[in-house]
Amino acid sequence: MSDQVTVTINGKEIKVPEGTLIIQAAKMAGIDIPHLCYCECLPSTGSCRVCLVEVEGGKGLVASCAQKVKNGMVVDTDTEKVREARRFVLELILSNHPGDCMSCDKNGACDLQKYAYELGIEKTSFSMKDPGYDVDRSNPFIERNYNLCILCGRCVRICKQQGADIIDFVKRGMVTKVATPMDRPLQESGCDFCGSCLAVCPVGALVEVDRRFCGREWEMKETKTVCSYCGCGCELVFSTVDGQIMRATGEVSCDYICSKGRFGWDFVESSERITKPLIKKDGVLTESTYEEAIKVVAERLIDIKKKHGANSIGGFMGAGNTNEVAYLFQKFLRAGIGTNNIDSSARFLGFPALIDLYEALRDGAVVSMKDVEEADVLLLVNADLTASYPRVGASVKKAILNGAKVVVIDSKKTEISELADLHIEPQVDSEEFVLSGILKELLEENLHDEKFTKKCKNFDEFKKSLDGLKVETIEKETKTSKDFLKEAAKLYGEGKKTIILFGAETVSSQSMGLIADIALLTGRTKASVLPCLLSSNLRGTIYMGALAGFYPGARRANEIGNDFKKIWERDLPDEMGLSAMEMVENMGSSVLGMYIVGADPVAQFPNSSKVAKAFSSLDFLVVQDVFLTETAKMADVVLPGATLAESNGTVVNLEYQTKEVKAALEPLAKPDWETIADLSERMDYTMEYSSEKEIAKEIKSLVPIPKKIEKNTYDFIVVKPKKSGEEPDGKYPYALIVGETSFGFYDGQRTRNSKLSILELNKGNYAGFNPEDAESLSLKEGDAVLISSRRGKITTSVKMLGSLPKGLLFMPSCHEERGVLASDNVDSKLKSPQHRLIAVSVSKGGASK
Amino acid sequence: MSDQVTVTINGKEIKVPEGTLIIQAAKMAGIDIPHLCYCECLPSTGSCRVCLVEVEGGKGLVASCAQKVKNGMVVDTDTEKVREARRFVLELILSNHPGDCMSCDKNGACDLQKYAYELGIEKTSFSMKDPGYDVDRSNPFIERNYNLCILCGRCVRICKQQGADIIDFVKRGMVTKVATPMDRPLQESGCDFCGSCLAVCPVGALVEVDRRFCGREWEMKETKTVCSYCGCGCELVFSTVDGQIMRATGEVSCDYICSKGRFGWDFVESSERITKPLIKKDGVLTESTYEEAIKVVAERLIDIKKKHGANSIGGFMGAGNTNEVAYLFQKFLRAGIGTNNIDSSARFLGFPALIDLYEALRDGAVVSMKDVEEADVLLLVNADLTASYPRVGASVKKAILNGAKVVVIDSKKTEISELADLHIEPQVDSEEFVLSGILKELLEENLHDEKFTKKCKNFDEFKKSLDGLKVETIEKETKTSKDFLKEAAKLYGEGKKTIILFGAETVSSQSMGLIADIALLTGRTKASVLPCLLSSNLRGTIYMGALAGFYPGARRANEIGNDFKKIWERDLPDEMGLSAMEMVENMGSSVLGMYIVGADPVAQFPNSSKVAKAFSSLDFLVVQDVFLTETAKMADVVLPGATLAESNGTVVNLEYQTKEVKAALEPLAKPDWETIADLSERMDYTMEYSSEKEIAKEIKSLVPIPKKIEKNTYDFIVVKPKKSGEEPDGKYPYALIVGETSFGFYDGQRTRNSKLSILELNKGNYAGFNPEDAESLSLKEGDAVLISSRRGKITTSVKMLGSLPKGLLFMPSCHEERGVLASDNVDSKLKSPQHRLIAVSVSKGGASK
Amino acid sequence: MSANGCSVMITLEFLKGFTKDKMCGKCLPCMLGTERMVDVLERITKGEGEEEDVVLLEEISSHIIDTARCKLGKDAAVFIKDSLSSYKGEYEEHIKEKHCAQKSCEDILNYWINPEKCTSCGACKVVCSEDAIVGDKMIPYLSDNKPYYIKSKKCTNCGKCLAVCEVDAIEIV
Amino acid sequence: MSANGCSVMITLEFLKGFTKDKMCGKCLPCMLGTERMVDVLERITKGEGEEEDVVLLEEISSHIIDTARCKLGKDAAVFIKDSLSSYKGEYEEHIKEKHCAQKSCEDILNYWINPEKCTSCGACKVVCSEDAIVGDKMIPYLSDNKPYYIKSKKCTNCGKCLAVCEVDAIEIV
Repeated sequence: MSDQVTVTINGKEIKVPEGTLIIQAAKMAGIDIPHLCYCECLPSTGSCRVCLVEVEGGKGLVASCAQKVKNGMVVDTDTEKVREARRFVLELILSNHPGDCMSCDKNGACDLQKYAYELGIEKTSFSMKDPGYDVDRSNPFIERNYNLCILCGRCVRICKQQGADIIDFVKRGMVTKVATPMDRPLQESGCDFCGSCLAVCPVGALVEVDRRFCGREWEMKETKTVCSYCGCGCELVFSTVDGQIMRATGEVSCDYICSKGRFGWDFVESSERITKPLIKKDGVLTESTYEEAIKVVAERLIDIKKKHGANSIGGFMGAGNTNEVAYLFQKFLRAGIGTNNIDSSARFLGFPALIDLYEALRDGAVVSMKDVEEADVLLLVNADLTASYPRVGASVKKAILNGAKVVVIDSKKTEISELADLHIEPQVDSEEFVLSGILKELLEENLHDEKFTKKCKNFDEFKKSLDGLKVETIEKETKTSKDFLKEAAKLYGEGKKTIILFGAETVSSQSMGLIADIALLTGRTKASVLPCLLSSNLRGTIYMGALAGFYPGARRANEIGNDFKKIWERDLPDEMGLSAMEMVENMGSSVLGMYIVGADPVAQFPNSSKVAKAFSSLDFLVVQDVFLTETAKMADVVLPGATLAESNGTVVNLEYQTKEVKAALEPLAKPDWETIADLSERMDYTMEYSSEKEIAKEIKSLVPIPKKIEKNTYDFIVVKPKKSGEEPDGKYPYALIVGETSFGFYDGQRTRNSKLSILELNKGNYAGFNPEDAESLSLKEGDAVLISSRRGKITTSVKMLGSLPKGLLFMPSCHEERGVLASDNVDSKLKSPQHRLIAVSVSKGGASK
Repeated sequence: MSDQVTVTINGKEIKVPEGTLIIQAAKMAGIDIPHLCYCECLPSTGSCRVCLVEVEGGKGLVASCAQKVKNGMVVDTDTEKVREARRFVLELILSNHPGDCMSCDKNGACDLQKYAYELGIEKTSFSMKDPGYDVDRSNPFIERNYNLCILCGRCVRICKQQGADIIDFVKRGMVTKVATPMDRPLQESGCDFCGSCLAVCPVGALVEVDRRFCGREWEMKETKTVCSYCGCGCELVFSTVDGQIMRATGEVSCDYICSKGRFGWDFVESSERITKPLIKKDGVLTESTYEEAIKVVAERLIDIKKKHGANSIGGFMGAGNTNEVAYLFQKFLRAGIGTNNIDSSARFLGFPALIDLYEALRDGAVVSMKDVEEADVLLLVNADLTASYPRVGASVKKAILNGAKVVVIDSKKTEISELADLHIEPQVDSEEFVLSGILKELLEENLHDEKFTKKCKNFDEFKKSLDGLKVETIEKETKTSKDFLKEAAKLYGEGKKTIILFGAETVSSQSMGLIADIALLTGRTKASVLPCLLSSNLRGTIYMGALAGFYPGARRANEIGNDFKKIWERDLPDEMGLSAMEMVENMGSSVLGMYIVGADPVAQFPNSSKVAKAFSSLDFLVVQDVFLTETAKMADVVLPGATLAESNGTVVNLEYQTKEVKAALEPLAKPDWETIADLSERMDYTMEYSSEKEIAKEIKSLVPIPKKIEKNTYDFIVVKPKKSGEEPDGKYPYALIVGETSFGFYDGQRTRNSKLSILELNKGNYAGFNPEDAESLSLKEGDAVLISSRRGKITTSVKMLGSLPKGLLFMPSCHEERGVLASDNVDSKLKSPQHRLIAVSVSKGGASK
Repeated sequence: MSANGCSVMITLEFLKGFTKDKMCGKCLPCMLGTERMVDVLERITKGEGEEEDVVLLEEISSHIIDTARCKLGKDAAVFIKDSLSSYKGEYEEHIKEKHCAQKSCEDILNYWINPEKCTSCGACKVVCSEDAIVGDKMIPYLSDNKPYYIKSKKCTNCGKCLAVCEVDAIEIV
Repeated sequence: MSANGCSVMITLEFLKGFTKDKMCGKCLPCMLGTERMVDVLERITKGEGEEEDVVLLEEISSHIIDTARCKLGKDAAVFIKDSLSSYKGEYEEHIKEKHCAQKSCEDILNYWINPEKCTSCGACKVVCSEDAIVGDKMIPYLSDNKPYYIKSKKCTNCGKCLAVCEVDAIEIV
């Protein structure tokens, strides 16, 4: 703890740490000093002069946001002199603020207004000046009215700190203005639309477009819940008026939330939402009542079970539902239907990495985003953080501002790789060799923790295996000089607080092992890795047992005791249960009925034409979802689902923290758990819950809350590095990877139904080319192009991506036809598709969409 | 029920009663039509044109506040044409509204702002005009800024309807302004400061002075409770910011609340409040801790009881506490101490009338204020309604606007007598003769209900007694022609819905009997009278048994069964208990210890010098109150009390309705019930209540909620009219009455500590004289005058009161020395002082205060 | 001030008369709207009118016809509309050329001493309360004579000089 | 526009220079305050100043001295204060008499054609882009000659006529 000093503020004596700003010390003493340019999370500039105070013995007034306390300092924040100075500055600002609070949406939340009111300023005594700027209403996210701007510079500073750093003051004096380079609209300036500027603007200059004239500050109801996009699980506060979302913000104005969090919620209110159950009649999905739909589903499932046995039915769900829904869904299948055929998107989105990580290091190794911000060395493996898990990306940026060194391993350039100290750009799909190389260098440079490695039984075996791998092989496979690997090893090995970050869905099972080895070799068994997760409840979905082979609490399906039988009051099936791709394989033969919740296998699963064929051979398909997905279109019955913004319950984020989800809106349909429970009741398996809280209670009685368990003894993972994807060859000469983009998300279901989609070329339906590749193929931006793999072909648009190396193509994961090209080969152990790298051929032509 | 018509508004079909205005019909359909001049409780003027709508088939737009629905009418309230017209009108109004919402206290509650926002008006397209009026800040109640006035006329209309009718539009066109006659300040224009204008002003033209710059609309917390002044028990909503009251309003803006309700709450925040217990040490009241004070009181009371027996202790309380406090206080004395010596101000403030009324007619005869508004004939006996019970006064005014006939019996002029159809001004103190005369005339004119009177056993005896009273005697005693009595009898007898209103504390026991007789003679046993009560919980205090001779539930002290003993777990005393004046008589002899809660006997009781002497002879006096009253100054221990604004519980108003009291503020001290309970605990009589709700539960278990019980057989009250006051004679040639004034209240304890006091000459310390009397005594307004009665003399100021007849003097009840002159003669039956009329002599001189 | 034949001034005086006499003041659109039109017309007669002002007058009068409570206000608005369409040219002349052909709108006009007529008697300078007239009395045979002239920026067009000039040398231009 | 010896104009030009060159713009009181002073001074040089304007300038400069972040702004404010006290009379002349003795503040001044000097050549009328000059060319022996004059209310003091007049008949008064 730093040294304390004593200061007296308005007669109140308090002790604060040395180096505290006067304005902060006052806050600790419960005294708010008016301020406009100052913002807790940003560096002070002392420019607005509203926070002036008197310091005893000093001459003149002092900006309390710029001056630190000294021991024995006596401060007065509210003398007549201070008030007069403050009044002068506020009146000057008001003379340059030609707005009327009447119709300003910041009315009631405006700091300028608040301080003017508190000082009793009714009008400025100076002549009014109207800069006469045009209001920028050219994007549907942020309305920019610089006539109301008071030049406090908060937006400029926060854009530098956690945005894309695209705005700054331009010109001088009275014509000073905040602008993008060349004063272009935001959407043409590389803005990432995190909206941080919006959140810190103290006046009405920056306002959410969605809320303009839709409800005033005091009419808003606020609900704190969790974002439904990626696995960061950011806390969002939804402000609603009359049941309509007006805006989403962080809990505190400085909290970083990404474009999807801040602006991407509007899919919830999309007119494409399914609000009534649909039953297929004469081949056409027709609106029906909830009661009838439940009745039909129950009858058909009972019928199939009677004729073909419980194992002829399967269930599959997304990884974005609450724990309570995931738990209830698997309980319904296992105890209600009597089959272990239950799987989820978790299997496609990092389950292999998570299970390997757990085996190697246990959960104690997982850090928080706050830890990332405080680290001194970060090693990023295959993770385009700012696109895929933006909040983690923001934490890394903060770490960099704090002085952290960053090593990036990625075959393509990313926003973070551009800021990194070292960017290793290996040949695509050669990460395992890179990681093995780093391990070798760590040993060679004597950077390993000998005391620790001695305790590991298989260290010798591990070392021997590494010795067997030639440096030349590594250099050849990775097309990377070992000097870079040595530099990476030195940076990582010599760091004090080091963290390895990786995309759980983008690293191979073997890479995961090697990442664990790097941590182990340096004795970093605790707080050393952050697996980045794409889905809002990936870990919860696994932990709730919505995964073939695992019951709730990650209990293996063949090792469960009697407790499940007792509490569920049913005998339970003996089989391990079919995984997703196994179910697909058996559709039409042994699997005849499917129940899908919040997932779109037909579009998502690799080799989607084959998957669609399999689904069409089912006897009965019921889909419960918020949109009419490709899978839903094939269903016999479609039940409306609820979004996370309409749900209550819990989810677990990538920090392994459980977060509370609260409904900000009345659900358009029933909550998902109610639909499952009603169906179960109808099938004579009672599920009487009065609310999701009761489900949570049942879960708690069965399995402990997910917590970070630590391991006592560790073993190295002995790995022989290989390439896991499809290698390009003569027929399919290009490598294609699928990945996240800044404004698209996962299968695109949500972002496509959001205003965000305008920010992606063709709503994300494009393929990215290295400009040289494009040139050699005579392709120009926007051209139609035919891309073929061993599974199928699609026509899409060309986009130039300078971030790609030659020979590598990129397709957004939100591309509507992403499943067509991918391989459905599955990992024999974990049954997880290895669809990261796809060999494709490209030819110009086809009709561009 | 009136005929229904069907209308379609914005496509929505609804049925509404014929004669409904379009704007009202829309509201019934859940559609709010913007409006500024229209106000639900006021006649429409159709002047602002903001409520224009389209009516299908009609030509042009229609003001929906001025047009009634017709069957089959199709209305559109939100077409582009309507919006454009509305925008035009609003922009015109805005061009004449040179305020900035920034510092306007109506920001957030302003209708003009609301509609402008809803229509997206950011600025008026017309040139702005600033009338440049001076803002009237000359009174501490209402700030009037007519620059912001939009000339909607709501204030003008409501002032006519429920105020003093002192404002109107002056001048024409653009220089039109709302003003008092000659544009004088309100306080010089006869304004009664009911603040109704304030409540209906849709913009910031009229604002409470108290709230200016003290907190914005959305920062306010609202608490609905009951006014602590008179017995009307109006519901008040307190708006507080940071624990400070900003304003008091009615539940709905049109609700009438009087100046005391709206502005008189500030005594609660007076610096004169007692906030710490005081203990007399060496003759000086000294601040102490709560624990010590409770300990001292307990020890002294235990000591007195041990030495002199329980009956040497007595208790007295005001009639303004909650039911819960009243109940607990009498329980403490009866069960805790063991004495029935418990009495309250109720005995002085109408208990005799209430008990007589109950005997004669039961509670079923008591009407509500709403009934008054709907009556067609009202008979007022000795009740200066607008000064004493202003809400009743407002109801009578409303009745008059609705066409009711009013007969007033009062020796002096009142606001209502000026509006009445007949004002009988009898010789002072001769009401009993007037009422007897009316009875005679009712019989003579055959206006009695023969069918009913036949059922009354003693009708003949009653009639005989009346026959024995000569008309000449009546005319002589009342100095009133029998023609007036006949007219009164005819008006009352021929009325359809007739109500007799009287001041419970201003009519004699015999008058009460005669009032009952009038109702009986015309067969009006139900819903026929309204006893006006001065204290906020008079009836509740009586019903809770805080009255010698009565236990809770109005059970006679000598008739209680075992239930009290059982629930209170104590044996109870056998005596009836001493009434207030009896306790005073016995102080220093058999009564040695007193516990006073929320009352000031030394100043209030008649013949106060004698009372003060009696109190000074006590062994021990403890006073629990909010101010340091005359009695508290004599106390050995003073405990801080809580005001109603800081209390939770219930009270019963003059309509016999139970109303919920809720604390709008944290109490400055403990709630009164807690202090009583703590003291009781300390004296080994356990009172373990977690909140006032538990006390209420105990009360409920013992006695039924006060309800209106009806009687089956009725008897006339046979009365021989007499004069009950002190008759003026040679030595004391003037008659003096004590009564309420508009801005004073009761003992003045509260109003003296309120800004209201500036509205009364010398804070109410004056005597009123008929100008002719004053002239004959050579007295001018403000002169010092010496007034003597058989009890004592006081020096006070002269005020001219044209409302008084010659020979009658008036003294405000809030006069600090009101007790000095009054007679302490008590009614032998009810032990209630007969202090209405005092014979006094007057001489010029003495030092005026 | 007399309207003479200037349509703008006639309309302004009609409206002023309306607000003073006929207007009942019972509905806001008529009361506020006609006053706003007075503002606009005054602006025009002072040479401060802008082209949008004619549109504004059109709009206000149309809206008054739509929203006003009674016929009086509506009729007044109709009068304005008629004037606007019948005398479009005159409005334009006032607005664009800052000129009133009828010389009714004094505020647009300049007082000017015609040196051809001026006898340099100095009477005008004496009566000018704004000190807007400078110059010296004619002294015969002096070559550096300072003629009389009116500083228009100080002149308020009060007309006093006009009244005293015996040779009508002061002209309104 | 040149300041010559007019203290008001000198002060205005100093301040304008300050806002364009020295001012860093990093604190609002200096940035906004000096600009407001520019507004006030411009008003005064245009003859639109009011007596309170001097007080306003005093206040703003005092406040800037109290609240500004660095010495630059404070020094500028001190300069204004000094000018206000040293040249009080000149400020008053501009405000009360709408007159600039140094003839620096053109906007207060009137352009006037001195008929004694004017040769009625018409050159000025030709160059006037505001059509502010009327009159006819001299036709010898014609009695009803129309001399040239400037309609000040249309004149923008642009100076073109001044430049073309060969006999210096156009005077600033």
